[in-house]
Amino acid sequence: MTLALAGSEAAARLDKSLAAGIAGLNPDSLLVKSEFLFDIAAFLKDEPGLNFNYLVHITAIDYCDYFELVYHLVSLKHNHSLVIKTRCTDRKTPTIPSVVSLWRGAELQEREIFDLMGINFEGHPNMKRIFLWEGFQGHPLRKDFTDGS
Amino acid sequence: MALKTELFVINLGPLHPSTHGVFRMLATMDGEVIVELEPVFGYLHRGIEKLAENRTYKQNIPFTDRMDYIASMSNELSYVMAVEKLAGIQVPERAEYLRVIMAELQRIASHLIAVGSLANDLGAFQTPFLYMFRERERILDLFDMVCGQRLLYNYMRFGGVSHDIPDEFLPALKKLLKHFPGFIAEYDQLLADNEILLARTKGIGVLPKKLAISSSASGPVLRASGVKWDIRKADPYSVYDRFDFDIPTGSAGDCYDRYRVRIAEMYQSIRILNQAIEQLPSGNVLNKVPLRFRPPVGEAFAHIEAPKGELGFYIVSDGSEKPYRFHVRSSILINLTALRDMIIGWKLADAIVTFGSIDICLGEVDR
Amino acid sequence: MEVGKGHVYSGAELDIHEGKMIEELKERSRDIIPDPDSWLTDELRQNILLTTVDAALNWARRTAIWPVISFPACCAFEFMGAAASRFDISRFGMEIVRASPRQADLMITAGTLTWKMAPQIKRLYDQMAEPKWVIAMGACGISGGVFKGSYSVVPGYNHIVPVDVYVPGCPPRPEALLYGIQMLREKIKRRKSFVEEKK
Amino acid sequence: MMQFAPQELLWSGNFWLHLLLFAGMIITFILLMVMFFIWYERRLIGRFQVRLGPNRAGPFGLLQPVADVLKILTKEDIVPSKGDKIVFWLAPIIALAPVFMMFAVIPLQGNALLVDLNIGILYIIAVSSVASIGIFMAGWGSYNKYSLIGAMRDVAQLISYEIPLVLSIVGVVLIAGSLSLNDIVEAQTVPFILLQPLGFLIFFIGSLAEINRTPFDLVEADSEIVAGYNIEYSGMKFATFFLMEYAEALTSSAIITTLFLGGWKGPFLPPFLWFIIKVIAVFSLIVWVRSTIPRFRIDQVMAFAWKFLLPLALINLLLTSMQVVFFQEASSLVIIISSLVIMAALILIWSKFFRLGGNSTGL
Repeated sequence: MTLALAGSEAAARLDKSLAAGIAGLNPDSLLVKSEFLFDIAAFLKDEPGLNFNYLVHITAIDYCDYFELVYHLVSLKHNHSLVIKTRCTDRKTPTIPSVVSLWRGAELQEREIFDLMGINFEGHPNMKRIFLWEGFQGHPLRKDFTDGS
Repeated sequence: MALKTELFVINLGPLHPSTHGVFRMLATMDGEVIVELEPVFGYLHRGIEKLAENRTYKQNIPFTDRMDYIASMSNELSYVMAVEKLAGIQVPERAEYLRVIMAELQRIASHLIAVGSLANDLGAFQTPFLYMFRERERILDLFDMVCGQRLLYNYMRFGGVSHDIPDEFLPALKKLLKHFPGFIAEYDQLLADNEILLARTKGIGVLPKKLAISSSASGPVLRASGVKWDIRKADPYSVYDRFDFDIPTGSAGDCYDRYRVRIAEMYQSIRILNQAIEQLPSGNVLNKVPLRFRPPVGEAFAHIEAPKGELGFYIVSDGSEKPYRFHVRSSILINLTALRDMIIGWKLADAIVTFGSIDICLGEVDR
Repeated sequence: MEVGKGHVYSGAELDIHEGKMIEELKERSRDIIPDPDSWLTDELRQNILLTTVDAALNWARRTAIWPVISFPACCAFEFMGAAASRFDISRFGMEIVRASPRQADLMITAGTLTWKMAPQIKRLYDQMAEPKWVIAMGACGISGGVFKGSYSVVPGYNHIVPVDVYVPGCPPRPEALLYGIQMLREKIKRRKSFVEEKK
Repeated sequence: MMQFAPQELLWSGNFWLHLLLFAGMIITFILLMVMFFIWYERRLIGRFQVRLGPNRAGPFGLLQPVADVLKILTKEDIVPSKGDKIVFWLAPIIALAPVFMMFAVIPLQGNALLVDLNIGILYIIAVSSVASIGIFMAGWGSYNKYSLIGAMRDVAQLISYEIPLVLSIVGVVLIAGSLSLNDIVEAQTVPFILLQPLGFLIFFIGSLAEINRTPFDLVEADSEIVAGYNIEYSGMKFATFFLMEYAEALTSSAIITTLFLGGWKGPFLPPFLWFIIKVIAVFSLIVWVRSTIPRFRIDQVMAFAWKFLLPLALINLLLTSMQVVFFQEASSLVIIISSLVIMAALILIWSKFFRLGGNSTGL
């Protein structure tokens, strides 16, 4: 059985310098500040005791006030999992650091989020629409999206 | 004297005989060799995730069918598991077994198509493909018996399955299982003893272990690269922990290993099915769920080992009848992440084979 | 092919071009193209010689229908099911599925059509040589089916290409497709290519 | 040079009438056989693929090819606006004509129908390569990348496979002692397939490559380059290519029959019938290969010709010349057994050392 780490459990094992990046602890997830996201992700990946080498998926949710990004991580070695979340309040040009350099698997998923949710990922090698065509108005998964026709 | 040659751009797809649907590969070629490749998605993007936000939970089951339409049962299973996790619904034991039976039958059916169409991509004039289809029809007959549909079943429900299996089902399934290993062995002999097939698949489209993990590959693609990771074992769901089966893995991560892993997985599925039939308890198959079903506020992620990889559903509920967010962890889209690395530097013909060996279904890639 | 004049397009250029094409087509195809069946009730005068020639031609055309590959989604597997051993459309001489639209007669539009795909389908149809037919297979092909109302789905193939026969179902069983093909053959049977004059 | 067979020359002295009559007969024969082949291949492949094949048009679906041809001929003819029009128009004709021309020297019964060239084989080798020019023209004139790739592949393939093909014929010529096809048939008291098993194998594989059949159908590889060289062709021009493909298969079967299977020779039945039966048998073999074997990759095709077929063809030639020079008196039974053993040994040795290999990236 994959052991799901609680937010507090993961936070306790984080490096001290990264403690400032924690924004909240949930029983099933760890909420981090978006500017610390990359550093914390890198730490989670490289720390031998945690070794989250496998990114299950990324998704984004539009809560109208803010966007929430959800990262599901798994360690194939230790068979435990962790959910980290981060938030982005800017609706006009939401920007989140990209984790492609850590996990290649994020490449297409970040493009998908950019396409459907309109969140820009800083440092992504090929940030452009994936499913919809160039010139499509709006981002469909946002709650305020209305179809032109 | 060096000849001056020119690169040219060629569009493989979106309607190409071997893109398995509508997928485009924008290939820059130097003669026969592909030097740059850009996969283009979205030709089947129907906006399922958005549409699902405007339908009730139950209405979304048919949508999941239409994602990976080769393996509908697996999609349904993953979705109903996510919602059950969200709402804390219990599933009767008999229903769990039926779900496992359906999911494993679906895995065989899906692998049959994967292997058959790989042979088609290799240029075998449809013969292996049609043999596979003949066997798949037998499995479709069983599904037809259970739910009256051949392709998109709409069989699973929150709290069980829509109805019990008819009396003729088990004898028919047993008959199929008896005959099936022989068929796979014969088929495998036809293909794997063929020198041309070996030459065309061995060492082609290699996905190294490190890249496979880093690019979040899953399913047979990951296992062919030598990673022993199967959700059924690593994070057992339903009643998979009661069955005895192995996880076949490859070592080289090439097209041939992916083919081998799929063939071996079919044998394992047959093993699971045999055990499931033996253990199948009697009883109720559907727990009552209120008609106007409203799960509590929260979120849930459930994942299963679908035929093509790890398929997950991430559902966010705001307490209403409709999901607030309906996200699919598409196994195939993520498996395609490393496509470019696997193809660049190889010839056009290899690109087609590599692409075919990943086993994709555009319904789930684009959603 | 001219060597030396080639320009290797970048991905971004192609994307922008594609986007323009899609928007244009979307603008143009708000209305449904009427089904090409008005001629079925037309009274055309033919003399006996022309009728005989027509009969022979129509026999050939309906006996040798070669489908083109245009299988976007789910229904493709029911088409393959129809093409495979059990239902076997090869009995009707239809097993030659041409990948090149130039040589095909029938487009079986098996699956949901999205706006991104629509220009390609339109192009495919335009590339087919006359006489050509279209079977809209499945609910998505007829009206968009369960996906009607989505931001990216074309509500029915008849916005893009004229459709001869509709086969309902989601997906239609192979038997239904075979019935649709029989209907198409009936339609071809009544086609009049040579006419003396219109009444 | 040209010798007309006396029993064929019905109107002594009237050269042109003879030519016209027999040319017409040959063309009719080819067209009828092609129609039959189209039906036969589809039915036979149907059997291989556990299905029925066309059976609705006429008895046993025999009228299916008639319908096909009628339909293709009356379809719209599309010429790509950017294509090279003249080349595009000429290509089908140039591809088809040599296939018909080859039949001029093939003895269908007793003697060659049209002319009995004493250099018949040389003529066939020369003419057969012309069809590739037609294919290349089609690929070039279509203004399509897929068709250009297909055309390039065809030329590469032709150049490679011509050499083992010719070398394997030389073995036959050595034993028969003549270049005339008629004499070769006459010389076959024992069919040459038994005396020249290795030569037959090389020639058969080479022929498959020449006529672009599986596993060498890279020219029109469906799953890779859509339809290859004929992708832009429709209507009557496509019908010509369609006809050409089957006519090539027919011609190849006829040449194999003539060179290795004893041509029209056979007991009881009339010679003409024997010829057709043997041709159909060879064609069945081609269809069998087509329906069971996957396709090579282009570099593997080349490697197969240069590293596998060519050395074997050379060894075969050496052995045959030794046999002709030193063991002329040996009984045919000894020769048959020894050549079968030699073939088996050679192929075993070669397949041990020669691997098609999959890890050449070309970069």
